[in-house]
Amino acid sequence: MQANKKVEIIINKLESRQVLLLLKRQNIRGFTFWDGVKGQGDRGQQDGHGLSETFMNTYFVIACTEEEFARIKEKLRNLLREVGGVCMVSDVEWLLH
Amino acid sequence: MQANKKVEIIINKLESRQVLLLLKRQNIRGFTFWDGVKGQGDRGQQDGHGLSETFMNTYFVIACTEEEFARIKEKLRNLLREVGGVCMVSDVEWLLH
Amino acid sequence: MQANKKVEIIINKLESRQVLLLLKRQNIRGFTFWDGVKGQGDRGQQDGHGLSETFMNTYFVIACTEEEFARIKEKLRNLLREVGGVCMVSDVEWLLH
Amino acid sequence: MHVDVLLNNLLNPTILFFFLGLLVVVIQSDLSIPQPISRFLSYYLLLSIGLKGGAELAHSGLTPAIYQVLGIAVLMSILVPLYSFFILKRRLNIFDSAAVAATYGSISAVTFITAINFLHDNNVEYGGYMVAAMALMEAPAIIIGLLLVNAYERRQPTEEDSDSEAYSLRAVVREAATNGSVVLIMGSFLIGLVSTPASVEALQPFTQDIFKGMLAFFLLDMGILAGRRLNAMRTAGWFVISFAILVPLVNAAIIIALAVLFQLNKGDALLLTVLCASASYIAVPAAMRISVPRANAGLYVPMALAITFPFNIIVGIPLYFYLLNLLMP
Amino acid sequence: MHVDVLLNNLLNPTILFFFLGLLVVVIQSDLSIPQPISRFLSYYLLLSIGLKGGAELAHSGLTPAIYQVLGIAVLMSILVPLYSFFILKRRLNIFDSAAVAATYGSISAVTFITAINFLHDNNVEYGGYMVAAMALMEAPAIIIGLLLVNAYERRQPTEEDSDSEAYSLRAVVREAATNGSVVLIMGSFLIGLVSTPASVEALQPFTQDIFKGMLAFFLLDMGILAGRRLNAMRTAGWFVISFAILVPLVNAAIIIALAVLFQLNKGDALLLTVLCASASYIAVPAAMRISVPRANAGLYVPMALAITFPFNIIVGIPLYFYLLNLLMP
Amino acid sequence: MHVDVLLNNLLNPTILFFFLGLLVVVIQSDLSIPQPISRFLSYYLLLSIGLKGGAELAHSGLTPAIYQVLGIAVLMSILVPLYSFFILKRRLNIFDSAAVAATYGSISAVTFITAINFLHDNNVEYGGYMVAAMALMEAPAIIIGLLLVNAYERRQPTEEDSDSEAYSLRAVVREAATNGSVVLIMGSFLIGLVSTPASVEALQPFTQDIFKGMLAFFLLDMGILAGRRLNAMRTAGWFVISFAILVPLVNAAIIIALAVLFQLNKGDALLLTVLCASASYIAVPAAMRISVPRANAGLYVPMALAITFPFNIIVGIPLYFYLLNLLMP
Ligand SMILES: Nc1ncnc2c1ncn2[C@@H]1O[C@H](COP(=O)(O)O)[C@@H](O)[C@H]1O
Ligand SMILES: Nc1ncnc2c1ncn2[C@@H]1O[C@H](COP(=O)(O)O)[C@@H](O)[C@H]1O
Ligand SMILES: Nc1ncnc2c1ncn2[C@@H]1O[C@H](COP(=O)(O)O)[C@@H](O)[C@H]1O
Ligand code: NA
Ligand code: NA
Ligand code: NA
Repeated sequence: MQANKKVEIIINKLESRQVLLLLKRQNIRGFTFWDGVKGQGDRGQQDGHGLSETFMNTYFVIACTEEEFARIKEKLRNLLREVGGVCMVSDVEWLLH
Repeated sequence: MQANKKVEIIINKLESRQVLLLLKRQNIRGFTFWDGVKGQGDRGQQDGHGLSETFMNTYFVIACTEEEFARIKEKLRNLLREVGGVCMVSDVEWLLH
Repeated sequence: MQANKKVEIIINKLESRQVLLLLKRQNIRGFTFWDGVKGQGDRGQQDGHGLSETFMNTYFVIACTEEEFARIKEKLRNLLREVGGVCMVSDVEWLLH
Repeated sequence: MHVDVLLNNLLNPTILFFFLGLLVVVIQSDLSIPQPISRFLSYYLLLSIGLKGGAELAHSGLTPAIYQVLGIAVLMSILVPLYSFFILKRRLNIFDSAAVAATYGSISAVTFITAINFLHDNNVEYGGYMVAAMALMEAPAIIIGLLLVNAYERRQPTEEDSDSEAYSLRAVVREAATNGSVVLIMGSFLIGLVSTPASVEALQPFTQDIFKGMLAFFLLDMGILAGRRLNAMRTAGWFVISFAILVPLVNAAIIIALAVLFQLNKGDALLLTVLCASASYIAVPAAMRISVPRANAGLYVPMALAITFPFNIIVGIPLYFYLLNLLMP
Repeated sequence: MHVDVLLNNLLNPTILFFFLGLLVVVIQSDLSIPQPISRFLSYYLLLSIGLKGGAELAHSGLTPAIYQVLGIAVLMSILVPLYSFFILKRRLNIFDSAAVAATYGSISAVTFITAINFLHDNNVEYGGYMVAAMALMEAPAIIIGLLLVNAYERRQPTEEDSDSEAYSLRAVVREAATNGSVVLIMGSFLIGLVSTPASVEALQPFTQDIFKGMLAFFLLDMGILAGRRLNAMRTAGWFVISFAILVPLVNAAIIIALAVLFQLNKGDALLLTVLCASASYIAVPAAMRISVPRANAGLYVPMALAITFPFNIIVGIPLYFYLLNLLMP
Repeated sequence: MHVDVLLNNLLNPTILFFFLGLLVVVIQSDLSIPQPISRFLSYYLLLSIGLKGGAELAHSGLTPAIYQVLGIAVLMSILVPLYSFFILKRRLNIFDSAAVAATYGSISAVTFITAINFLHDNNVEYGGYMVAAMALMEAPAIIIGLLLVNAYERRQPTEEDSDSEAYSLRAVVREAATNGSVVLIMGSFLIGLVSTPASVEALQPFTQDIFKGMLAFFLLDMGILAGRRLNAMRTAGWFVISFAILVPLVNAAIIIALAVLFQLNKGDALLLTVLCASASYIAVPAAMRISVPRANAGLYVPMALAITFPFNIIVGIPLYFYLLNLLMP
């Protein structure tokens, strides 16, 4: 088992492309995400309804090293500041295999 | 970064309305959830199949302050006691933006 | 509230059957999972597209005791070693009800 | 003729696709209809049947005979859960008894639609108002079920109830009356009733021509669902299994007797029989999970979906039809 | 005749299903069309309309009159957001003003398709190139909206922008031009244009025969969506609500005047009117969320979807048609 | 005539929608068919083709010629993966070689269905039993692939294997035989075989009339999928790319030779050619992920889906048909 950071990002689905871009540019090669996420925050309700993806969120889970997180931290903060969303960070242990 | 509680609730989809109501009444304004969640627990298997939403779960993630959690804790416990489901609480750091 | 382990497994959807089997054999009776999960890892991109379930992941969340986790740990490691995927372990508190 | 009707039913692709669905589960194939598609197909069927029923009623108009049929329908949906409850209570707890009783008092729209398809295949007419009968039979049993629980298990209302909608009669009636299936079929029925005949006809390529195919596809899905729930029945005792076959037969017998007595139209009689013999696995579970959460959905849903539903569409419908033909010249 | 046209429209099942959708929300029914089905239905409609338009244009060929219609279309999609912006700026902030302006300058494909269905019901011809007019009107307003924001709110580009596509005109034009609806309807249009007539005809049971039914089903879904967004309008002031009804009326009036002036074909005139009077709730929100994230999607989407869309399909289309009939003998 | 057949194929909306799908990816449009809809469309096509094949076989009956065709089919699905493996092994590792070999030995139902549609457009008859040929060709290659891995890479069974189904021949055969596509097309085939002709005919508005439209819609989706997988091929060397085009051509040539030799019916010959020339991207990946997890799905799926599939439906089908016409008078 190896200590790691777990980064969770919840952001509007339309902006998920930008998160993926950011991860790619910062060379973060392991991540997970899923769509169809609803919720409520400062920018109102995201109820998942509608023909466009305006009212839907995407959930990202990224397990990474402390150093990797440091690399994306500020970029992420800037993105969230501009388009909304939240980011939570916690400690996990990674089952080595 | 700011220390926060992360509350995760897994509950039958049909009862998700009641969780939302509870959050609203307790004035918790930030939360995330998604449907189509399957699982197994004391009330048997929820396999996501069927024409009604009887065998489906909803997953809630709520980042909140210690104080906010204290506000919903007992209400939540009562709800879960009645209709089933689980609630996990952990510590996260919130990336301020 | 009771201290517990939270085990998160991300694995190809086609192998989710094997995780369920493992949990059953080890008598882990409470777990949650959902499909339609995308991501990237050592085995390339899982973009969720296609007519088969080849490029999709499943996300498992299992709250269990330290002892239960010890029971599945090695089996899980072997499975992940063979078919890929990741497993993260963290501490949570369980809201008793 | 008996065997003929049954065999003909069995060699109908619609029913065969149901068997294919069961087979899918038996051989553990990974074939599975995505949930949004199940929903789409079921909504399509409800919309089409509702619209057709409404348009036909607009054409035929209201007659005293219609009130008779509707009266029998509502009466049965009140009586069936009552007598079922007292049978069930001998073996099951109060919560499960009430939920199963509501399940068998209420109806299955898919069984109803399959029966309409059966009538169509056999060129038998039926009244458009039967759709209204179906809708009227959905809710009463749910309410009876809840009243029974309240009567037998008086609970102390606590402070926390303010956050919970459970156990409130108002909530349950609302749940039953606003259930998606009911709203869709009744809404379509009313639309069929008020729309100009030409405009309803313009929808026929969608609502009628492809209907049988959509139903066949949907029954494939129902077969898979029933097969999956059947696994849950393995541990159930003989009591619930015989209940799931005998009570529908008894209900059918009652309606057939009433149909002969009141000289109902043969098509209407079959549909009414099927409604009473069918058990709900959509509206009732949704209502019960909320109103009687302590009842075991792993019991009443499989009973309705994995035993009574297949029994009705495979054996029941042709059998009831055979009996009606025998008794109503 | 006025009331007749309106009433006829109201007694059309297609429109009635829209009302049923609204009702579903009012009574808080759990009926809800799964998102993949909404997408399927909308893609089906776009594909069918596009294909038909292309095939018809292949048949009729290009004429000078066509350029005239297309010219008016593009011109209006530039002017409408401009004048709307200056009205809106009096009450809303720059971001919201630009987004709402883009919303009303752009078009709603579903309204357009409903109008085509209306023409079909009334046996009025229209040109296949109107599909191209529709596609051409989608993007300009989005670009204007972005230019307005940039003009009024000059932002300092910062180092972090390298990771963000926001505010870049190129990104927005790309977003607008590659929007799924536009690509699908224009792609199908081109396919209809180049395919052999026989091969397009072979698709008709799918693209035409079941069209009305699919539209009815889709409008049920649109009713539910509109109803849900309507809740968001409760807190909106009278300003935005009147804007959402008056601006479409003004735009319609302008087009009707131009139609009379240029002696447009009546079917084309109605479609052009509807396009200008309609507001976008698919392409524009997708583009605005990315290009003007500070604009409030909870404002401009409900305006377009919950007020202007119902207004147009219920009252607008028959009203514009009535006026065109009055003014164009 | 050569160019004519090819061009005609290219101007068919069905194929054009495939190109539109590719374009969607090239221009990075957000158009994307939700996964449940893809599944629905593919299941619909399998069900329709299966049912039709079964009904036609019921009509024509079994003849010795049929056994001949089925024999050739099975034989090829054993030989192709064998010889492919030894070609592939020169450049790829054992796991990838076996997986790619299985991919090309097995078949693509969508290519098959597109070929049926092509025959229909060209008024050429074919035998209903070809559906059975297709189903029979799905599994053998998968088994051969697994046997090859086991032969070349004997692994030590370890204690932990009790939890894993991997590498077990039984598991793989089961996986191959219970694959959803196979079960659905074979199930529908059998239903078509045993159902009364009238009852199958009653499903035709669904299974046949809208077939071409549903196929066109589905090929749009396939175009998007192929386009997305094509990106993964960018880094692949010339070896795999030429393999993905040349091996289908070789397989096609063999079948065309056999068809001339055995005097097969022209329609059957084309379908058999297409089956051998096609590569699996549904059943094989599902089986390989489980049985040979160390093979790279990012290699064999794009080869089949992004190169061989487009090649076959755009160039292959008309080319094989041209050759068959040339050689079989
Ligand atoms: N306190 C919170 N806990 C969990 N999720 C949140 C919280 N705040 C916001 N979110 C999620 O983040 C999305 C975007 O947040 P916002 O930009 O604040 O509207 C919301 O739609 C929620 O899904
Ligand atoms: N130990 C656990 N770990 C993760 N999820 C659980 C656990 N126990 C129950 N669940 C989830 O909570 C749902 C409801 O639980 P229950 O009411 O106990 O049946 C189940 O269907 C599971 O999805
Ligand atoms: N560092 C990571 N953080 C989050 N998810 C990951 C990470 N690495 C892998 N995954 C997920 O696990 C799946 C399988 O991983 P792999 O077997 O390494 O390709 C990927 O498709 C991702 O969804
Ligand atoms: Na009943
Ligand atoms: Na407009
Ligand atoms: Na092949």
